[in-house]
Amino acid sequence: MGLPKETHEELYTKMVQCREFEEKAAKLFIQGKVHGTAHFCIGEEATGIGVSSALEVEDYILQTHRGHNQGIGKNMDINRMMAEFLGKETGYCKGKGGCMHIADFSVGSLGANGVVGGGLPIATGAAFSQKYKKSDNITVCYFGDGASNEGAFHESLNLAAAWKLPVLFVCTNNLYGMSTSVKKSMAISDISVRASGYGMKGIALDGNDVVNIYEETKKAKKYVQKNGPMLMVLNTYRWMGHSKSDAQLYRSKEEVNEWKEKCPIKRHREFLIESGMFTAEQIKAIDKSAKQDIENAVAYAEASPEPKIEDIFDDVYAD
Amino acid sequence: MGLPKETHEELYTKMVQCREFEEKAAKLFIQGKVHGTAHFCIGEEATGIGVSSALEVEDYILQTHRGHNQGIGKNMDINRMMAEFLGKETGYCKGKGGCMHIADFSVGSLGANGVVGGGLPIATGAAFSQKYKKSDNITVCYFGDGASNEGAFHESLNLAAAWKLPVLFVCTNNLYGMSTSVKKSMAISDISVRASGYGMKGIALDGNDVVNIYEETKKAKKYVQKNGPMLMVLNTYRWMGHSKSDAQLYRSKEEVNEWKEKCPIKRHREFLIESGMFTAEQIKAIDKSAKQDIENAVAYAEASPEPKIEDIFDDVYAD
Amino acid sequence: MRTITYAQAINEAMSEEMRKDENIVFMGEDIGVYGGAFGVSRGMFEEFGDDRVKDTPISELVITGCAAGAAMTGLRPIVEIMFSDFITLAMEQLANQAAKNRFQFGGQAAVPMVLRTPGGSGTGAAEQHSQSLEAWVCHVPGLKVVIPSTPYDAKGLLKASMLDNNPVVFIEQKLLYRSKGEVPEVEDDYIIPLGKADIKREGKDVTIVTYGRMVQRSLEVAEKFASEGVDIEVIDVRTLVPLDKECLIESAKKTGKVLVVHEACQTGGYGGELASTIVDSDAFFYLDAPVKRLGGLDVPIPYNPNLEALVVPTEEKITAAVRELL
Amino acid sequence: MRTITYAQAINEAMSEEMRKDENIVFMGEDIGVYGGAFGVSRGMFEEFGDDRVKDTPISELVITGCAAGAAMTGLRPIVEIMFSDFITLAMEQLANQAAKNRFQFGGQAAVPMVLRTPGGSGTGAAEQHSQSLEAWVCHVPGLKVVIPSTPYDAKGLLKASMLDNNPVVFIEQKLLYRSKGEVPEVEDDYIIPLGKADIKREGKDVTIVTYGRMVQRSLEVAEKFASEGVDIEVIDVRTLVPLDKECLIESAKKTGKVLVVHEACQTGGYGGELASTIVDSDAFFYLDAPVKRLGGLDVPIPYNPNLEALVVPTEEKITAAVRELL
Ligand SMILES: Cc1ncc(C[n+]2csc(CCOP(=O)(O)OP(=O)(O)O)c2C)c(N)n1
Ligand SMILES: Cc1ncc(C[n+]2csc(CCOP(=O)(O)OP(=O)(O)O)c2C)c(N)n1
Ligand SMILES: [Mg+2]
Ligand SMILES: [Mg+2]
Repeated sequence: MGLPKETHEELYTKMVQCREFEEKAAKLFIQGKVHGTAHFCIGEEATGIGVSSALEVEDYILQTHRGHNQGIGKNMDINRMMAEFLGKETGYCKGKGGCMHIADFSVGSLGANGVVGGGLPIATGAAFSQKYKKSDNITVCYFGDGASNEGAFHESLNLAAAWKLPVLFVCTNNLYGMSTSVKKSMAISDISVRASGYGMKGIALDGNDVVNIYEETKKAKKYVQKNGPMLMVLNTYRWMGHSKSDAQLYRSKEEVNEWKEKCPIKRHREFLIESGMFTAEQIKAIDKSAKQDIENAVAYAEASPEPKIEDIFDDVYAD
Repeated sequence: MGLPKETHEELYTKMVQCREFEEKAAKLFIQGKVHGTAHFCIGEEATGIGVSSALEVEDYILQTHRGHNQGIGKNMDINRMMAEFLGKETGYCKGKGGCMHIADFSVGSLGANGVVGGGLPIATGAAFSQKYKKSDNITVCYFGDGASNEGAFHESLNLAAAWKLPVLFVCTNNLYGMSTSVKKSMAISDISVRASGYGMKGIALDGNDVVNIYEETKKAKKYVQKNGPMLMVLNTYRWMGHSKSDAQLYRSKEEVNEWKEKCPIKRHREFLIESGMFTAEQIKAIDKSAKQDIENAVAYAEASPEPKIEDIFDDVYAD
Repeated sequence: MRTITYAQAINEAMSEEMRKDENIVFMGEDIGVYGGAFGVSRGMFEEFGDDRVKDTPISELVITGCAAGAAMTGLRPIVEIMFSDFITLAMEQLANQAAKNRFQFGGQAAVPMVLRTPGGSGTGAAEQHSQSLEAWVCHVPGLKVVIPSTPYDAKGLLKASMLDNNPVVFIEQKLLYRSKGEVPEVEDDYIIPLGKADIKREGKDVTIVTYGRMVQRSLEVAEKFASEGVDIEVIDVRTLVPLDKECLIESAKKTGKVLVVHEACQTGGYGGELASTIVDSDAFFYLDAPVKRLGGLDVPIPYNPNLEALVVPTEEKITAAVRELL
Repeated sequence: MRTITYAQAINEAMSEEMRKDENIVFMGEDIGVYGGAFGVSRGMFEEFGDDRVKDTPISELVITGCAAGAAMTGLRPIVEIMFSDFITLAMEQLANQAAKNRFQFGGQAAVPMVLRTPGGSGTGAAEQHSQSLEAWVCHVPGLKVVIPSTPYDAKGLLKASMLDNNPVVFIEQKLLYRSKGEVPEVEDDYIIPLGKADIKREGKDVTIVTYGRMVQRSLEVAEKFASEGVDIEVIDVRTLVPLDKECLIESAKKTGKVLVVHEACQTGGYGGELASTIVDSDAFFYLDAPVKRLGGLDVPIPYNPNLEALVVPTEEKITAAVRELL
């Protein structure tokens, strides 16, 4: 029993949008149009898109610094994402946060985080609210392999388990925390085993298989609603450097190329065509329109005003 | 192949000394001779005494707030412990630390800690030194069930495992962190399972069996020297309240009484007599002499001078 | 008016507001049946149950973040950190998340939470259980910081903190928990707005600017000076952030002589902010003497009770400092 | 003299001392092949190997404590925290353990470690990667705190920090890493003792007391004023703890007008300490104007580059503040 065609299309479209978004963003960097930093998830699109797309708007997500896919999956507005990336007033954070802090409370994104592991405790609180209000919704907390070595990971999983909070902990294991291989940062190879230390269920999935991730998230949501937290590890790979400036001396070209072969977008595209669900032309049309979405987003962002220094004290405190 | 008689005697004597020490300390509190707080390990003597006694002087230990047994096991001077408890200049910390901070670097105790989980990171550093200097010695890090929920636990076990540091992590599981039952603070019942999240070996032992703890520590030391860190959980029970003032509403008298039946000292005493190793009279003599040791310690402490305010800036900084 | 303790005042503020607002939840280590390390929450677990009064694992970082996350999603949590020394473990969630989430998300979030924690020395609990770390949190935009000195203030300020839509760090004074004072009858609900200092004693010769446990001590010194004909004004800052600068400045203008007193060790303490606020205002032109600061000695808090008592400002030290100004 | 960058100076200080003393080890996130987030340690992994230059997991609390534990047992570790914002995660081990272990163990321990971390804004990394949190660590007895403003100072002060037997928090300035300056030839080993401020420019009309990135900016302002005939003295505090009070006080006596400048947000910043130190000394009687403070605005550091540049003291703001004093 496969997914409906629209879902396949949605997953594919979002992945392409995400890829285009980041490739464009990388270009804007090179053109010197952006001050600051960004972390691209190219090659990992299936993770955040597969998971976030399986959620409802009332489900919360906590994003990471490498979270464009997580946000696009949750139906964030690409225009406002791009505007935030360019630091404009129309951006999600009025230009004050940048892409490490994009958030859209209206679609359930409680924000990306610049602190590795910083979202984990917040996620327990969001899930606490849901449980307290007897909502059926869940919170998805994204974080990386590197983050799983932070104390925040431990305390958050333990609290969530002790209190049976409805959190799905999603670890994007892309094999590196910045330059540091998981082989050096931990003495285990399957991060999902950590779940057992909390009496929690843990699973590990192919992080490049968007369809399976989507389906497993649907199942996981049901599980979490009923039983409390669960850990889902998505094994994947980051194609680009960690951030803007990364000579990538810590890994080989061969390793990168091997993973490029496993491109999640290519894989889904081939599946869609080979299964006969879409023609190559239809796919091309989607690709083109996604590209156009991004061009539009850039145009929107570039046309948007800069935030004003007079407004700087806005939002430091709520009234 | 049992332990030599002297070892049995040593273990027994230290346990009795520890019990006497704390019973006396509790009395001093009631007499109003002590300002501050203390945490007694009555009922848990076998843990710290079994483990610490199995170590060499060059092995390090990191003690907890409930660590008189850990220190006495490591051959700390009871006089100076008592003097510190009474805040005297002859105390281990010159009266500046109190019994939450007793330390004796000369016997390898790198100090007790007032912060739950505070010793865990320090232990990794001590073991790092040992490994760096290619010493054969190990570091033992004591902590409680409650501490195992701190981020420090996670980061420390992970780092030790990743770097194969010679640390034996010893968790004294007395079923409560202050008033909070392990049943409420975590969703697991066997804390030793947490080891697997770090690719580490974990074992759980009866925490009231001093002989077995001693023997297992000897084995664990060999294991750690060769393979890196290990987690040893000692299941036991605290008879007294958490600290001075504790109405103990969170547990039943029956539960406490059940555990009193399992007194580690009584158990070892019976074993020593029943095995014919010692006569009842010999045991009584040991008991008496231990009591005397404590009386002497109190006399020493009481006769000792108070620290002087003029010296207050000493030891804030090293030269 | 009734006479209750500082601890009771805090308990009442929490309990009364919790009765009114279901969205208030309370979490912390051993706050349930145990009633909190200092007995502040005794009876609350029994009244509100374990849905709303939640004993947590010993995990300061996540309980602070859990409160922040709950606050961002519609609840109004109170979190208790058992000793303020352990905010060292929670600073990331407090300073990087709770304090900044509204600003860095462009106003999308509000984080209405109160972090309650006892500060100060005097209980013989030594270096790691006796610190006064208010200066750290005062230096984090996005946080408000309150330190009450009486039961009346404690109750009124805690209510204001609970009704505030921002993260408020509410630092209680261990040594005041059992101190007693008058508060209105239960029916006479009141709040004390944040950002207002309180002149605890009017005077015209010298101003002492202080807060927390040092307020009472300063008042005692003031009484003694009164018999000498020296009239000391004692200002209780109460809300460290936002600071009632006007009150400090006006008083300095009136007396021309200012002493700032706090228990926290002097170097880097909030006294620097208080003193500088006065000096960098037109009050400068009214000053007849240097603005003096008297903080704790720059040492960790020692265990021995004599030493412990002597490392913080004593009546003798405050008196001597006032004399230097005269 | 040679001309090298601030980052290079730091690298040299570490490398040269590591060649001399086997007990120095260096740990931190991505300091190995990657060379550190700002490239400071490039080449060190290759020279010293992974026994001495250790990439750690992302675990700020334990790596700080690991350094403290190693320091207590005979090594002299350097630990790098990638951004000073993340000392929020390490404060427990830094403030409660490393800083206090000597004192609370009655002198049995020494904790000779250096915690290096970059502070400051200006890289577009926004709220959680741009803070200046020196005030926190300055308020912890047992720690020393250094912030160098030039390659020369960075090298000499880092060596002194590495040779010190106490935990030293060495806060580097991100925006200065690529700035260049003169340092002695490699053969001419030198250290700059902790606790000595440096008068970066002598002057007689106004004193600017500052440190870190704001030193250069203050010097530029001073040069502009020189053409107006206003002669500004610029003091680079360099070592925040222990503080060279004498130098500040003498200068204030000389000029009678003092402006304190730092990038950290003003409320609760170390500027309060600096200003109060001057005011609570006999320099008070020489002051011709209020001691002014100019810190960053009390807001988190925003992402947008224009806003980011305007929330910290700019040349314009410094100039205006000086004019207020004249
Ligand atoms: C607490 C903290 N430490 C360090 C950093 C710097 N940093 C940013 S991303 C990163 C690597 C994170 O690794 P991982 O969690 O695996 O996520 P990935 O970047 O691989 O997606 C590091 C070290 C940070 N932002 N926060
Ligand atoms: C970081 C921290 N949080 C809270 C406390 C207060 N406290 C002291 S001991 C204790 C309970 C510790 O439980 P556990 O680790 O099981 O040790 P036990 O007391 O049972 O020996 C608590 C909460 C503390 N000292 N440090
Ligand atoms: Mg990763
Ligand atoms: Mg316990």
